Amino acid sequence: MATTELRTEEMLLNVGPQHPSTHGVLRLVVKVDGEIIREATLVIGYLHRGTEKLAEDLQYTQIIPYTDRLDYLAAMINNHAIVNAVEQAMDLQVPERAEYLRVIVAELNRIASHLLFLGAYLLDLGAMSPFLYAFQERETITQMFNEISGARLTYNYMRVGGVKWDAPPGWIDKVRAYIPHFREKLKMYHNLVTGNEVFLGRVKGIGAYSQEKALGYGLSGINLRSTGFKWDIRRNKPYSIYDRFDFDIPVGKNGDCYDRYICHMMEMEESLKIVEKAVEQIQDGPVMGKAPKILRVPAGEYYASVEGAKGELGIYIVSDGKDKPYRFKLRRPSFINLQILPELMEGQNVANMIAILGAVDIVLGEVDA
Amino acid sequence: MTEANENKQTTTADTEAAPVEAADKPAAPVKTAAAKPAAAAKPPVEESPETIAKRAEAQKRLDEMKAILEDKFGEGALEETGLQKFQPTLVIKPEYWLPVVTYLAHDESLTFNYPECFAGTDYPAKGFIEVALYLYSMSNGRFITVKVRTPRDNAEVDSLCSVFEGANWEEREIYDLLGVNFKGHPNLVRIMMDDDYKGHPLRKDFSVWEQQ
Amino acid sequence: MWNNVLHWVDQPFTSATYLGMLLGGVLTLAITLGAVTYTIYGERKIIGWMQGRVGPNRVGPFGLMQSIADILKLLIKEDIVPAKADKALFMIAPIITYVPAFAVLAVIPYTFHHYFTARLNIGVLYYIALSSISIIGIVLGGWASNNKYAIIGGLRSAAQMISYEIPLALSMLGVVLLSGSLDITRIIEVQQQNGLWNVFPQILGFIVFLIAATAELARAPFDLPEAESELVSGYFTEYSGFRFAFYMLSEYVYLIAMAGLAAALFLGGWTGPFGLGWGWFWYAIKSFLFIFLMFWLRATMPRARVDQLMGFAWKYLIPLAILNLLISAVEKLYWLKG
Amino acid sequence: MSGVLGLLKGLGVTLGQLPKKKVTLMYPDVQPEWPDRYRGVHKLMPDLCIVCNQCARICPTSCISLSGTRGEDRKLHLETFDINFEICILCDLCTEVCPTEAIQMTDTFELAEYNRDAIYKDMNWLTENGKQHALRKGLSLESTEEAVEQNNQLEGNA
Repeated sequence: MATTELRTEEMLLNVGPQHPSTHGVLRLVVKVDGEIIREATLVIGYLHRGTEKLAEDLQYTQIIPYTDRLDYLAAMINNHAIVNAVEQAMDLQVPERAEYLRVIVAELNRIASHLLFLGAYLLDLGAMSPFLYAFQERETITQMFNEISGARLTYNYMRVGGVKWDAPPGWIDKVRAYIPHFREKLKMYHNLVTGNEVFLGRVKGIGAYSQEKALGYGLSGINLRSTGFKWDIRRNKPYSIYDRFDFDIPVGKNGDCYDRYICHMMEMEESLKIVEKAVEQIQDGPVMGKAPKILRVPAGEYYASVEGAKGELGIYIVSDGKDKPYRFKLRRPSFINLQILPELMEGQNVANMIAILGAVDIVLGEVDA
Repeated sequence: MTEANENKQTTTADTEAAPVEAADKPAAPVKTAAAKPAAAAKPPVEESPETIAKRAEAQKRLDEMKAILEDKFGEGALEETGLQKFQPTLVIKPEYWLPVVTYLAHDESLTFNYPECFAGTDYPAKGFIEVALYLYSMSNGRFITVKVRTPRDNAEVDSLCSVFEGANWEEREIYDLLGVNFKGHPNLVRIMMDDDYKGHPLRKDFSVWEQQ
Repeated sequence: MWNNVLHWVDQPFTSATYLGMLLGGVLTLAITLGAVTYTIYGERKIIGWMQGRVGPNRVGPFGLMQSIADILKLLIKEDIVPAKADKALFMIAPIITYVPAFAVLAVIPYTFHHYFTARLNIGVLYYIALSSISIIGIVLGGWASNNKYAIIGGLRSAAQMISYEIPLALSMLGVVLLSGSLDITRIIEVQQQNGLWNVFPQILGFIVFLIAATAELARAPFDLPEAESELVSGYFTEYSGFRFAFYMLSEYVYLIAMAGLAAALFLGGWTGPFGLGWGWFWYAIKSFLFIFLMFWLRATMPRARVDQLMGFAWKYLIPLAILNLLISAVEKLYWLKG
Repeated sequence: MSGVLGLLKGLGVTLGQLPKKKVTLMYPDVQPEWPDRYRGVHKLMPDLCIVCNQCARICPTSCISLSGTRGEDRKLHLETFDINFEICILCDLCTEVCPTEAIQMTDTFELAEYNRDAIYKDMNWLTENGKQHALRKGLSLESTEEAVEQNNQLEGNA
């Protein structure tokens, strides 16, 4: 008997751009040895629309609808990012009520985005129901946004200097009533998912990375916080009126998929707290401040960021004093967070690949811009 | 807003290249620098004391950083310094780009270990492409912008992949959209556009019609 | 004459019994297909309800014709065979999977009288032996498709089903030991005589059986072979039309057969409470409970990972099943002497 | 043991949902109810348009094209007005800048057509869409001024 080793062959598996769980049009080329991944390469750009180039030919107001289409799951926060950047550059004052409305919609949108993460992630892991439960709640938020902004996904709600519309009558009460309702639902999600042994087995200790690694990769948002690093733009570089609210920044410990999951869940609670405070404090008043009709950012370079649903969403504007930006660069958190994937996937099996990819929580609209 | 930008302004205006040697000059008094561009747009706005204090603080930081870097790398390392709004900005000479950023990231008293934003901008009027890197120091909570300039034809900058892993895709994006070659990059291929795409879309002289 | 047709199993081979066999086969197939159709419908409805949806509701009243429409659609679809596939194997694989799935139904005693089913004195063995043939069809289908997802799915299911057959068989052994027979009808009769369903003395065995059966049927949380978020559709990624329908059918036929087996081995088969008649009715109820459990699990559970799954079978289930066998032996000695 | 408890809790959640009220909207039979601000397909009131071209200029995707002629009263009158819904993103900027509110959004959202040309909508279609919208919302069609007023009230920004 020859005692030669069993000859195995590596196989090149092309996952995506059309694949059930690549969250859009991400393409992964993985070299697998059986089920173990030896090397993973990411191919992106299938959804590249050249937003940065387009923005160079657009006035600042016209860019706002384009930002809706970056992270289309949290378009309010994208709106907030650009209006915040332009306002900071132009030193514009925003009326109180507008600030409160912005914070309310942004935090509700964060909840909606995290809900989608919860649903989609569990769907990736093979559980169907959380997806539909999450969408039921997301639908309520979407409906509220529909009432205030007239759209369900691409809100185009904020304007430089304020917001487009005041809240319709009764809207604030609806938000107020939603908070206790959603707290109940969060408990339900915890019952359904967090205690599930099969789920824990899939996510605990999977895809862990260290704090140094996360910083070196420039990760932000929950991907950075899951390693235990307390870094939240709302707290560390306060913008809008976030310094008026008292909220915790949930952090993880090990930087694994479980920590990322639990941070999402806890952040929903914190966002709820902010919304609760905001609907308490909101006063009547104008929603649009004094802003010139044609916005001209003074010449110079500006960078301002907000805490997006996926991480630090930054806007870098180079202006030459005209009504259109000279250069408009978006620091897209999904794009930067995605980079760490190949490293995490090495040596994992195919099932973990999906678990890791889902936990990083990316939106391809934002990755490809 | 400050001198660096002011210089850009003037150079854009008279299109003549030759970036002014800002590093040699002391930073201009804060107040006048701030007032000038504002005056161009609309009547000067009354600045609040906080803004002035904040700007003075930023200027102090900038001078500090400048001193540290000049001390370490000599006077020639910096091309220009200035404030953008409240952000200390240092333009570094291409040959010092990699060592300066490595030093900023790894030096124990500085530890600018978090790359926040990586952006490239094309300035055809001034004849260079600028790569800006926003750095944050997690240990002492400071922000800084470092920049490097490279001529438009045959644009080349040292890659920062050895310092920040996260620079990899950002540099690929800048290469793809602006055509800057990053020396020492492990995998410098297009990231957004097709592999056989010609031209670099974010360059100001790019035209879609030339594609066909 | 009719006696011969209905009770063909116990009669000598004549034209009447032959007719009975033929009729029985066709009728069982028709009933099974009907049951599968409405199992699929039921699954979609129940899971839909659990998720706040209404489920199928377009075709026919309450969407009752939905599954029939789906099957019709599958049957009239173009039969696509990938160019690089191994054609012969690709075509034959679904049949290899389906035939044993249907054949195992022969020993499931829906009623005491065994209309159209066989009273086999090695029924349990027959079930286990035949059901393992299906794995060959699945692996072949995965391999012959010449698709990477399909081959991973095929190999996963081979590993999974072979692993879980052991605890499944071991958990049945406890029941066999208690009743002293491999004949499924006899097993039910013993339960009837004792007035005690096997689920009580065999509670550990029942749990092992449930878990192993879920894995054997490749249903959530053990639906790895077709894990759609990883492997698109696993071994039948490349299948379409009626070949796909064959795979689907065998999956659901197995579900029904396994439900019947669970009802027979652990839940007293056709015996109703208080000695009530209507054996087939109680049998249907018990089978439905098992099927409902599968749907319920599917609505709740995420999917396990492949290495966890294998580890679970070998590290926990098999030792547990062996422990159960030991307990059964003790019970047989001191408690249930019948 | 806690693991089993966790599983049972999860099973309890799904079972608890079984009898709850379903949330599915039976779409083609039951139409969704859109709020008054809903940004659907535009409607146009040609009498109000002063051909100032502001909508065409603000449009981020340049999907609006219009032309007008100077009438006897020395005012511009609308002659053609087209919106290319292939590229329109329904962002509502055009209605925001319109000084006379000649163009507004309705709650029409079904735009599916069999060819691309068909979703290039002209003035007549947009006006007709406005009439349909008014019928659905119970708005008066008597005068255009009244219609504008009513629309403003609906949107809560009167």
